[in-house]
Amino acid sequence: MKRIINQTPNRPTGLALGLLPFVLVLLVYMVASAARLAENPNDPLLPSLSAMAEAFQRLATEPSRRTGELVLWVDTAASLTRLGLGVLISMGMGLVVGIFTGLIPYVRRAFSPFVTVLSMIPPLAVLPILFIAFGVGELAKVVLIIFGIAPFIMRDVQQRVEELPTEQLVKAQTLGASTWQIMLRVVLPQVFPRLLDATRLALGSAWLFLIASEAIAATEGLGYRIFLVRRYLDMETILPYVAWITLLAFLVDILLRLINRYCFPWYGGRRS
Amino acid sequence: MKRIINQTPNRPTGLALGLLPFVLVLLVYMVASAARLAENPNDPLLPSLSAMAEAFQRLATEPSRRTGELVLWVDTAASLTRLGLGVLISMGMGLVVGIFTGLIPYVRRAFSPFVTVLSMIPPLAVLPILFIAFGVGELAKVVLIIFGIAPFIMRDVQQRVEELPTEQLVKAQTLGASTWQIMLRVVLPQVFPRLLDATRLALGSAWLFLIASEAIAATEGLGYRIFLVRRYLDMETILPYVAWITLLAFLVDILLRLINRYCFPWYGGRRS
Amino acid sequence: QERDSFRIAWSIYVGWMPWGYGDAEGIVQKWADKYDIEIDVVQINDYIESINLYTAGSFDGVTVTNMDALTIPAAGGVDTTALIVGDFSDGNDGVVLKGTDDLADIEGKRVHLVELSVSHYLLARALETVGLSERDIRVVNTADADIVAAFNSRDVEAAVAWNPQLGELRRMPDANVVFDSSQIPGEIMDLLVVNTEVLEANPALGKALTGAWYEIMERMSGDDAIAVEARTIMGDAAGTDLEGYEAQLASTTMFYDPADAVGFVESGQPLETMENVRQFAFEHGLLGERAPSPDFVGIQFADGSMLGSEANVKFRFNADYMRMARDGEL
Amino acid sequence: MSAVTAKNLWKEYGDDVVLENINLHVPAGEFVTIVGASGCGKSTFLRMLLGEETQTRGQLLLGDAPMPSEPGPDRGVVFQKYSVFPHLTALKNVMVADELASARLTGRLFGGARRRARERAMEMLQAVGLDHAADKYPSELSGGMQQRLAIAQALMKDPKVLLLDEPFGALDPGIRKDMHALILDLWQRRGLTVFMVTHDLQEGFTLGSRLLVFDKVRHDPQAPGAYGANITYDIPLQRQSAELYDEVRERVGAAEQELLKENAR
Amino acid sequence: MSAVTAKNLWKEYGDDVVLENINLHVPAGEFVTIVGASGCGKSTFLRMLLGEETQTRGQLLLGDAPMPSEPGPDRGVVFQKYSVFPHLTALKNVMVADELASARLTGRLFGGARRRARERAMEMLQAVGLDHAADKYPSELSGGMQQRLAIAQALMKDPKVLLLDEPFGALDPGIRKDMHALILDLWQRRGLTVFMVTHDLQEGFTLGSRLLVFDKVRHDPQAPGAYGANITYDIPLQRQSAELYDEVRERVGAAEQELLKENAR
Ligand SMILES: Nc1ncnc2c1ncn2[C@@H]1O[C@H](COP(=O)(O)OP(=O)(O)OP(=O)(O)O)[C@@H](O)[C@H]1O
Ligand SMILES: Nc1ncnc2c1ncn2[C@@H]1O[C@H](COP(=O)(O)OP(=O)(O)OP(=O)(O)O)[C@@H](O)[C@H]1O
Ligand SMILES: [Mg+2]
Ligand SMILES: [Mg+2]
Repeated sequence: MKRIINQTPNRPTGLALGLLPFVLVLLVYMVASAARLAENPNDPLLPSLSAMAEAFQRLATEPSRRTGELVLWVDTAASLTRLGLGVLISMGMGLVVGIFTGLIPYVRRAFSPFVTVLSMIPPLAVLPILFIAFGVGELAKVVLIIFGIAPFIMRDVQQRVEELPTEQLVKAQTLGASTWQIMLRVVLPQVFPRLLDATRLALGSAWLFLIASEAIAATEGLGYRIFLVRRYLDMETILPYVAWITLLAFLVDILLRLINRYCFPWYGGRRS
Repeated sequence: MKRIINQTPNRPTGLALGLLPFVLVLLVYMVASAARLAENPNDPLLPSLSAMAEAFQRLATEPSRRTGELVLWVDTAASLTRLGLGVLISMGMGLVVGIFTGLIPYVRRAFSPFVTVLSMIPPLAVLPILFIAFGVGELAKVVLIIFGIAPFIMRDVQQRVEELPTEQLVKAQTLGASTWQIMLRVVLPQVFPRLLDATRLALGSAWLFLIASEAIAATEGLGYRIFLVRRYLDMETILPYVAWITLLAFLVDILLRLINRYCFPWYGGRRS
Repeated sequence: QERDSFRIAWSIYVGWMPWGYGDAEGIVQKWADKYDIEIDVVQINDYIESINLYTAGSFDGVTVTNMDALTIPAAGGVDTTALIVGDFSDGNDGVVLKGTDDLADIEGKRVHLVELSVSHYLLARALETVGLSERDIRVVNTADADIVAAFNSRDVEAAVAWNPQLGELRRMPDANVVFDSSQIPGEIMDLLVVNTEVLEANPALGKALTGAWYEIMERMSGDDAIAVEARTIMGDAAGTDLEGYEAQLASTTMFYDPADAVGFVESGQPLETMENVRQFAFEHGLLGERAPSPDFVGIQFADGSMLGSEANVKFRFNADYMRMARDGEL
Repeated sequence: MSAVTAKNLWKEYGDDVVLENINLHVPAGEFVTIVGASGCGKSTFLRMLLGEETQTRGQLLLGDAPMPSEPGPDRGVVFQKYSVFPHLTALKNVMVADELASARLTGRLFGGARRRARERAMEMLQAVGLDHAADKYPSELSGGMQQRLAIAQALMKDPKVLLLDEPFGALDPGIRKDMHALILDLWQRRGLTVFMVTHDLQEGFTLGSRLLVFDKVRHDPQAPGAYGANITYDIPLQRQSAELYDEVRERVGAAEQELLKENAR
Repeated sequence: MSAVTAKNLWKEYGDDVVLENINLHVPAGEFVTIVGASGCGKSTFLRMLLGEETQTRGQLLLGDAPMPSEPGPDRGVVFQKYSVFPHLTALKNVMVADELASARLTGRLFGGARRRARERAMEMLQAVGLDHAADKYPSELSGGMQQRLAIAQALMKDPKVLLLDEPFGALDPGIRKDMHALILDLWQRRGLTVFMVTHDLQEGFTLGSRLLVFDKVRHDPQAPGAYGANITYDIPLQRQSAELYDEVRERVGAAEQELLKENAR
């Protein structure tokens, strides 16, 4: 018998193994749900799979009684818009601040400690200030996301810039490049794929802040819906919504990976 | 004139530059606060620095009328206990799961996709479910932290294990090591400092989940207090608490760095 | 089935602070000992979460308003009995507008409130009085803890809130309370509800809770030193002080005397109120998507009268225990 | 006694043929050096000798038995990089071999057993000239010292076969010569069978007792993976190994001094 | 015409003296190779020639003027690693020199100017034998090809001085010899002044027209940083460079073939 670290499953076994935990969780859920529903058919806590599928279909295809909108799509559009805006602006800020602090010693000394402290402040705790400064509309939600992830991206980009071999910067200078040209032609293009990696890492937090901000003041959005229907323990809606958000998060992650793969063929990629 | 990337400030200039943004923010705050207070001396939104200092001192040194406890310290102890428990358990789980999925192909195939999906679920959205499943005691709060950061740590540890050069594993086998011995003597000690790095990265989220869970069900804790007085917009308490949390987060981060530096002298460290 | 250990959840609100006080001062303990049971009184920060936990079976009883008792546990199939009607809101909930004192000006505004809560219900009742409907405004769901901060923002012009937030809103310059619950007295009741099955199997639980409650009531009412101290402690626990807490009490009609509570419950008012509430709840989908009509959930009143489905009675008003308290039989 | 025998050995990855019909017989005690173009399969062959990879056709024998299907203590190995454990000091890197053998469960020794393992390890460090650096971590050692350590570690289990994959590829020329002296010395004294892959033809010629050149005989420009490499030269290096050893030792010591003297003004 | 002159040059980092009282005069057109123990300050000296570091005492002249205090287009450089830009193809890595010069703001050229820069870059690639790999990214090139690219890039600005810090240190011996031929060829044809640091004494002797050995003359075991390195040997390598070039070219081509033939059975 080989040591177990030297044993590799073949493809079909590997696939089956990968599916196993999902199937198990599903089974456990079905058993638990059936048991609870047998006791109290109105029990809202663990709805049956079919009830959830129905609820999801209703949300996706039937106009809401109250507003006449297709709830799921309205929520998804609203949330993705906020997330997209917040993340894009954070990326822009991260890129600019990160490149400047990473490349120019004077700027680094001035802003790097400040950004570090900024990144340690728990954004949820300063919500009232954000409200007062930015209102309670879309802006505040986007700002919460920015406040939550931009400092992280800034620091990450700064580190990536600092990691660029000095050799490259010296080489650029021996080719006559000015500071501005070094930024534009040496640093920026090399940092871009790393920015996408940092963004992928930050996306988990971005979703959290999105949901938190939608829980606090909103009229639509995925987080809004979950926290609204939580009021009557409507797990038929919550669980499919959680699955849907997870799926969306997954797709965004894959999208970013693909962009990196196809736009920056020279980039080996950072693991994670 | 040298290019600006070739210019470095000397030490005192560097220090002064680093302080500058903090001083500026403080000044802006003081001006804004004074302006608002001049308009309405009872305005709660931007209390004066002295009012905040007073409030903080009161919380830290005067026993509460109701319980006779020193509020700040009770809150801090409660929060740090939860955070510590949640983070330690997450580290333990991350270490075990990460090492197994990273080292043993069969286990990797079985659990890696599951952990990936798990890490994409936004924990705030499943908050209600967690409270129902784990009650409202300390357990639920700790579980929320675990749910929030353990999958991340697991994935990070797994990647670090996979990054170990195959050469080392082969070498260990040529020295007669069994799978178990490889785990114990080759993988575990090398992964430990990386685990601390991953934990440092995850701490921001851990604080977030701690505050979120304390907001929902607790009778003391830093997040609880902020949430409680938020109803009155008591910024005199909120702002010092935010500063205090930021300071604590900073200290924990430094502590982890120091542990890595002194316990693992052979470890160069991952930037970030 | 018979048990001897129970868990009750409460959350921070003017009418429920006595539970925290009674727990800390050992009054609940004393009454539980008297009936030879154990009662664990747990504070939950988030009101909705406390109800959810009760519905999910983590608690045997919870402090809740009449409307939420109907829409969450009852609609969720948990047979729920209102054991104690502690008070009704008499100005504790209100609609606040900036820059105007005329409710009719609310038309076309974005109104910030905790959606689908008693605030929402209050707004609906307020709109009726000026001939408007919900279609004439836009409701923005806003977390109760953040409503004060949100109202400070320039783009928020209208909000509905309960105390203590309402008090904070009222204090802000330019803010006017244009409608409050004193204009619909008795419609927003603050209850202690318990699981019906548990109560039927364990009458001792009902007796101990009711006994404790009215002992606390006796202690906190009046102007003697003990009462002032009790109210100070409650104010502190609510994150305010004696003055702030008394201001909140002023807009609450507490039933310090069990006789008043019995009288209220046995009057026709609860039925009338619940009729409004269930219509509202149905219109807003609060009874669940599968509820075909407001009659889906049956409601039984203290005098035996009924609303809705008799086959699916899930919410009951019960005056038996308060009556025992009135008659000194506990 | 024959150490390693390959009979009609093939190695394919999917459709890519890496090694094609290798036949080889290496008696115990030989020092085989292997050269060949980059990517032609030298490391693959070494990995098969390690047991990390299995042939797709043919036979590979260690002694008279089939090659074990995973690495084991009878075949030591030194890679170009990453051969030593960065988290252990030099001494512990060597001691670990004994610890793993004696403590199956904890992989650690205590008390007297530990002292004995420590002594044995110190002796081995001495043999490779690292006794003064016993308490240093690999990152504190120079490249040459790290490779010495890797060799010491590989020899702790007294392997019959020692496999070296470009062990000196990352070292400076001067240090490389010291290492040659060391490895020849150990080979001599311990009667090892050595397989060493190198990129340096010169090294291949001067160091081994037998040189193998791996190369593709056939090429298909349309399908570069269609044909695998074979042994195109198998050159016995006609020297008595003891003599060779002395010779090399001398050359290593003298060469640099001479160069300097000759050219100095 | 003198290319580089050092007069009583010192370099200290805080209390650590790295270079101590260096005096040197290098006429234009010399090929200076620099050897010395690890950490003795060879790279530091090269960084001073680059303008990355400034002397703490003494004078360093480029031509007759003080050395500029930062790197510039009059001194080209090739490092052991990271010399080329990984995100640009080989062609663009070379073109970028012209682009930076002509487009101060955008660093990019368009239309005709771009075409001309492209042609110039292709010529340079051809000169280093990389024209067939113009559209490959550095990661797709072998180590030797990457260094060729780095050299091509460094020569685009027609620098008077070319600085090389162990440029071939990471290459295989065979490839290294090709690189020697290339660099000698370019040195000859372009009349460059070359400073090249190397760890390979042999390389230092055969390649340059002058060899400098850096070493510490004084040692204080208590304070290893107390004394710096100086030039302990300054050896003019007495060969006509054209001859040398031919000689080396021949040796490189022939050596391996001969070895193989001699030893084959
Ligand atoms: N696990 C694998 N899967 C598929 N192909 C592989 C694998 N390992 C090696 N190869 C291929 O086998 C061929 C030989 O690789 P190998 O590493 O043995 O070459 P090498 O002679 O050691 O080269 P180098 O001198 O560069 O070290 C290469 O074409 C490589 O791409
Ligand atoms: N920025 C710096 N600050 C402090 N000390 C430095 C700095 N740069 C180099 N040194 C020190 O100067 C000495 C010379 O370093 P340098 O890199 O020039 O050596 P080297 O001769 O190039 O060595 P190698 O052959 O290993 O490349 C070393 O002791 C090094 O620690
Ligand atoms: Mg190889
Ligand atoms: Mg150097």
